[in-house]
Amino acid sequence: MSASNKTLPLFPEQASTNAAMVDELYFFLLALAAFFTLLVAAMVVVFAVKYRRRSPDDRPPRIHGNLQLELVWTVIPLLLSLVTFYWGAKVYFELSRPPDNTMDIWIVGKQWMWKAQHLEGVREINELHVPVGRPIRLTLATEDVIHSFYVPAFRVKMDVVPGRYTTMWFEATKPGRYHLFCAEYCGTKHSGMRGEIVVMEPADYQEWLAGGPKGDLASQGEKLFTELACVTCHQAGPTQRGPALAGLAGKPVQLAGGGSAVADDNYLRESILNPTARVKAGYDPIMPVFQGLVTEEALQALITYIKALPVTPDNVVAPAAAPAAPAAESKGH
Amino acid sequence: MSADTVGAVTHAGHGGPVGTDPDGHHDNPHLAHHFDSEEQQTEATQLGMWVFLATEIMFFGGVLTAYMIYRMKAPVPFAAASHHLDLTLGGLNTILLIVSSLTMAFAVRQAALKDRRGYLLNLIMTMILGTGFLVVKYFEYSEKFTHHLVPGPKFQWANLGQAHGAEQFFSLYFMMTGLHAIHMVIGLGLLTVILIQGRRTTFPARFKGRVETMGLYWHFVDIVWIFLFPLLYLIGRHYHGG
Amino acid sequence: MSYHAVPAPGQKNYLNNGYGLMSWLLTKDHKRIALLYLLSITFFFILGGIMAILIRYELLTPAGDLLQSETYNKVFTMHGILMVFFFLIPSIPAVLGNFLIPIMVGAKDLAFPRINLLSWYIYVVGGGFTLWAIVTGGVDTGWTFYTPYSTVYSNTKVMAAALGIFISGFSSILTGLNFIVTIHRMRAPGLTWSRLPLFVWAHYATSLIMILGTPVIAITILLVGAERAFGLGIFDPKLGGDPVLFQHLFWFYSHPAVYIMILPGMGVISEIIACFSRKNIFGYNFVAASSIAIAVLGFLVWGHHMFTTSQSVYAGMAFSIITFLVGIPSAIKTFNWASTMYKGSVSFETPMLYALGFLGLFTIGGLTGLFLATLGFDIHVHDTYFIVAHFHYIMVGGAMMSYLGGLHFWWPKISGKMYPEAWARMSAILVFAGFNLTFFPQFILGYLGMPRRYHAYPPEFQVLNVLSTAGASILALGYLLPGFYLLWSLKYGPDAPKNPFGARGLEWQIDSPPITENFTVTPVVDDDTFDYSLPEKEVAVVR
Amino acid sequence: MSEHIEKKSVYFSIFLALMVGTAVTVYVAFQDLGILNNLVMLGIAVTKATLVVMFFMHARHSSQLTKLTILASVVWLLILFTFILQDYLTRGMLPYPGK
Ligand code: HEA
Ligand code: HEA
Ligand code: HEC
Ligand code: CUA
Ligand SMILES: [Cu+2]
Repeated sequence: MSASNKTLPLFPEQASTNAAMVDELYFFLLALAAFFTLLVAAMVVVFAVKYRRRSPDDRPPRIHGNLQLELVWTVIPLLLSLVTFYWGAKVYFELSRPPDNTMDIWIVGKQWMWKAQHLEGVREINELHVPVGRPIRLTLATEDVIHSFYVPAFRVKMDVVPGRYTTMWFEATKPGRYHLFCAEYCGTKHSGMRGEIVVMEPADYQEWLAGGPKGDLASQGEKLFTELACVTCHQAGPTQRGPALAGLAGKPVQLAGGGSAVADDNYLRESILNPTARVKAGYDPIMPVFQGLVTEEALQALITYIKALPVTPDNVVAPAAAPAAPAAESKGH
Repeated sequence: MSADTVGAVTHAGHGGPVGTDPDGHHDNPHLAHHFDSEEQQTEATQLGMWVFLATEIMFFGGVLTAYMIYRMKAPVPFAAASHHLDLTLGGLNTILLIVSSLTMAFAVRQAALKDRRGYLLNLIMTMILGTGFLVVKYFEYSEKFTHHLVPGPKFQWANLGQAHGAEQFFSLYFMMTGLHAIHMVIGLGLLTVILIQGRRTTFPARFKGRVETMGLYWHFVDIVWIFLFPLLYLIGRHYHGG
Repeated sequence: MSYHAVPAPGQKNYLNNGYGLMSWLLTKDHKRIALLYLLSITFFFILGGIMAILIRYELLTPAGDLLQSETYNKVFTMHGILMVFFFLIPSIPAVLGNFLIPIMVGAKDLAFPRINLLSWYIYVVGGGFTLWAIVTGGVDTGWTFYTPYSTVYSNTKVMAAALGIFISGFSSILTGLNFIVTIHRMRAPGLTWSRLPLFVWAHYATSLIMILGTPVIAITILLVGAERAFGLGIFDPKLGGDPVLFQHLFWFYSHPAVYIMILPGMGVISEIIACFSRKNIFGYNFVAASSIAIAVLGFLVWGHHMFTTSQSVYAGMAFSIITFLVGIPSAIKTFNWASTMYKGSVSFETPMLYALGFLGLFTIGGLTGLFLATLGFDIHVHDTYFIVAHFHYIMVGGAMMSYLGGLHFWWPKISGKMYPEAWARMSAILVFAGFNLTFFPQFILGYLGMPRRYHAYPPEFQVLNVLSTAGASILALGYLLPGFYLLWSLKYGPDAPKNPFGARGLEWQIDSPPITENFTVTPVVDDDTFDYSLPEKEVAVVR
Repeated sequence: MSEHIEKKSVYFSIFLALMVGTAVTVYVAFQDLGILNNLVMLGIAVTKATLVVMFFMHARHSSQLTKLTILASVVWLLILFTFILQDYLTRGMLPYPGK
């Protein structure tokens, strides 16, 4: 077990770049709280002792209040609050914004287990192997209810919400095994929906990966793309009735009926599962609904494949599309 | 906050002169024992109704929010589904309700003038119009049943791609109009009470106040429909997608 | 002095004005209705408390061996539902508020006595549904009813429990409506807004929330129910529904609802501290206005429960900063309370002990609330025991303490009997000690990362859990005692004088217990009526 | 509470305005005005509601307190709308799914 074996632990292990940041904030908050708690306690104790009732007939004079004091204890907490807010927001932004060079992993939660899918094709359950010192981005989905992916040693947590993808990221700093908890109540075995994050040295990680099956995720997606007959409509040819998909990822899309959207993972997801909710401008809403027909895993493969499609001059999505394929998402690791 | 800086008593309604009431009882049979005056009582009742209407606004507000968000997320299926509502029936109902609001306003007015005949006539008109609304609604609903537009396992929608959005639209449609209809039924019940009481009243202030209070409720239900009609039946009519 | 006068025995009062079940069940007297509420919320508190004990004993060991996980989930769900909706929300408003507000404003009753009785019946029916849900199998959704678990996946009695909460919501709305109209329309001559007891101000603010917030939970629960019962698709992601929208609607009410739970308590504390310091509250205007500020700002912060739920980052920031702002009025109140003791004449009867306990625990609970409002910090501790500790510090350490304080403070008025002071002090101290032992370790557990709603946990968390369980046992004892000695005092306690604590305010000028009409003439008050620095000013209230 | 009695003609004019408003709304619904469509329709609905509140419900002659109550309920409704919208409208402003 990762967390210390002390009988009375008081502080969690720090094992990610974020952890230190969050802990600093924690100490600041503790200091702030200690200060105000002691202040209030001191006021109460001092006044209680000093002005205790000495005779039943005490009748102290009336004091209406004091405007200066009121201002003091309005303004000082206000300023401190603003500082705290700013600090908290900064950390939050860091936690929310993955760096550019992340390694991507797909996660699916279901009652009551975690499934991880590496782009290289390896799959695991209730365990997640990652290399140390490399920012990892997780794209999370759920098959049923809301779950929450929580790694205390990394100080990160993100809910997994049905109907769409959410993301989170971390960079582990110490090899070891760390708790993975489901933090959002999800039914009977919520407390059993636990696992472990195994942080390894990069070389060990490569070795571990190599022990997995052959065939990366994008090529699995390619197979599905044919099996599910996506090709009929999405490949240049006589039957093409839908837009070309290469280079689509990350680009803005004009929608029928006005408005636009960015083709992120969630857009791709919706476009496949429930395509006519938002229809691309210039196309008829004829694409069939795939909700219920593709599993979360298949969807991961399809999206990975679409994002990895090579951009060639004749299948570019829009004239404006930049020639460069989306860097991080392209296959071949 | 010393005593002098504070002006006279604010608008608190403490009716009659103080102390004129040595036994703590009053002779007015229309006055509940804990009020000092009829005026205070009427004011309290009406304030109570307005406050209650504030809760009603928030109540409908919740489902309106859901409607707004989902409509934003899936405008096309929602517009398509909205085309399946019967504009004629919806329009007819709108007119019925507006007229009933007019007659209700007159009922209140005639009660204030102590014109029993006018009061009863207008009240009955209001109730007939309200019932008419519900009858029309009944036909609208049953039409939805026969066309499999009721959400659930029997729901059918030709364009599969939009089936989900459409089902969601009809879920919200039934929720919103259903709640509205329940409010209509409650309103009719309340009107029945003041109809019966109106047959033999002498129109004391308390009764007039009660009629006005019931009127407030009825008008509120009308206002809800004033919003539901365009939101459900009209938005996106001009758009011919799907 | 007149306030030592004990009413002649056998005199008519609200308690002996009519006997028999019907004289209670059909009463329109706000004081009797308050007692009806007192009985029913105590019942639900005991039930909720038994659930709490089950939770704590289950968590004694890491393995989860006392209860099955299904059972455990039902137990904490019912604990949350009972404690929040059937105990704490109605506690101070429906018992003390109901009893005192008409008296404090110099009225004979609330504006709508019949509606008042109706609201108790509604509460009972709502409670009945909830009990029925428990008896026929229980609910396991957590008190937050998050979709889609509650609409699609849970196969427990969600409908019955939701219906219970839906129904009891109307009770809360009607109570709030009654208070608002009463406070606006029924104040005695001379009772201006700037003289209004702070208890009444606090209830005014509470009522605003009840009125404007409760309908939203009602409709939300209705939507969940419709989805579950008729298969309507509103939050169901399969139809494009958004579970996060449910959370928005739920917290639109449930965050303001936490202020429904604390504001009345703040009102109680204002009265108690003033009385036992023999000083009018320091900065009355600020304390009064901050109640309203809390009520209003409290509606703008609900998204702080959703920082990790994929709400947009920008929405998170907006909610975070407003959450910090809503802490300011609480800070103002806290410092004004403490300053009230300055140059006062402080004595330490039981209500004051509770009030001082409140000050400390509310401060800790409130400040840890600010921790949670801090975005970067909340990500780590959201849905861990840190949250559990935060809200118990406020709800048990704050609201519950103020409720007990208020109950002791006005017990002589309500029952006409004095409670045994020594016992009461002892139990106040037990509660304080037991409370801290129960919930302080949970802060540490939370930061260590122990998720809430866990029926089994990794073994390294055990020691802290054992401490917590030990504390809960002491706490239970502390709560048991008042049950006994308050009942005992009904029969054996000495008769209470009109004003046993030398307090100011109209309620202390009438008999203990009051007559059914409260006043025989409408009282006329002025500033001196409430002034602690002057000898008590008699207002003509009874002839 | 006022003993103010409106003239019949006032009620009839309001009624007329409501009917005309309804007719205009239906007419507008079938014109393509882009985003204006919804704005006009909702604008008319708000106007109609205001007329009903002011005249049929006598808010015009009611106490300040009643007016305050009405105002508060509208403001709170807007709080509900805008604070939920501010989440939905700012979603996707950071280019990471679910942020
Ligand atoms: C009575 C109930 C009550 C009250 C009054 C409060 C008050 C506050 N709460 Fe709490 N809260 C709950 C009950 C309550 N809460 C519950 C039940 C939950 C969990 C729900 C669930 O998920 O099941 C919760 C959860 C909760 C969360 C969500 C955490 C999460 O799930 O991740 C947050 C986040 O911001 C929060 C913040 C606050 C804040 C800032 C206050 C503020 O109002 C506190 C203000 C008080 C003070 C600030 C102290 C006094 C001030 C001073 C001594 C001066 C110094 C002050 C400054 C420097 C500003 N609370
Ligand atoms: C008013 C609100 C309130 C109150 C008073 C309490 C009181 C207590 N609560 Fe609770 N609690 C909540 C509101 C409240 N709680 C909520 C909203 C949740 C979240 C639920 C959810 O996640 O959905 C929660 C969750 C919660 C948990 C977390 C469960 C989990 O996440 O897995 C725990 C764990 O320790 C706990 C403990 C306690 C304890 C020990 C008390 C003690 O203070 C109780 C002590 C009282 C008594 C023991 C009763 C008095 C005794 C008698 C009358 C005699 C009979 C008793 C015996 C058999 C001994 N509560
Ligand atoms: C019947 C033809 C058809 C089939 C089969 C089909 N699509 Fe489509 N698809 C379309 C059309 C037409 C559009 C454009 C209209 C729209 O957005 O719905 C589209 C749009 C899309 C988009 C959004 C593209 C954009 O630029 O916005 C994606 C992604 C997509 N399809 C993926 C797939 C996948 C993956 C499959 C197979 C599992 C598939 N499609 C099967 C016709 C089809
Ligand atoms: Cu999955 Cu909790
Ligand atoms: Cu909150």
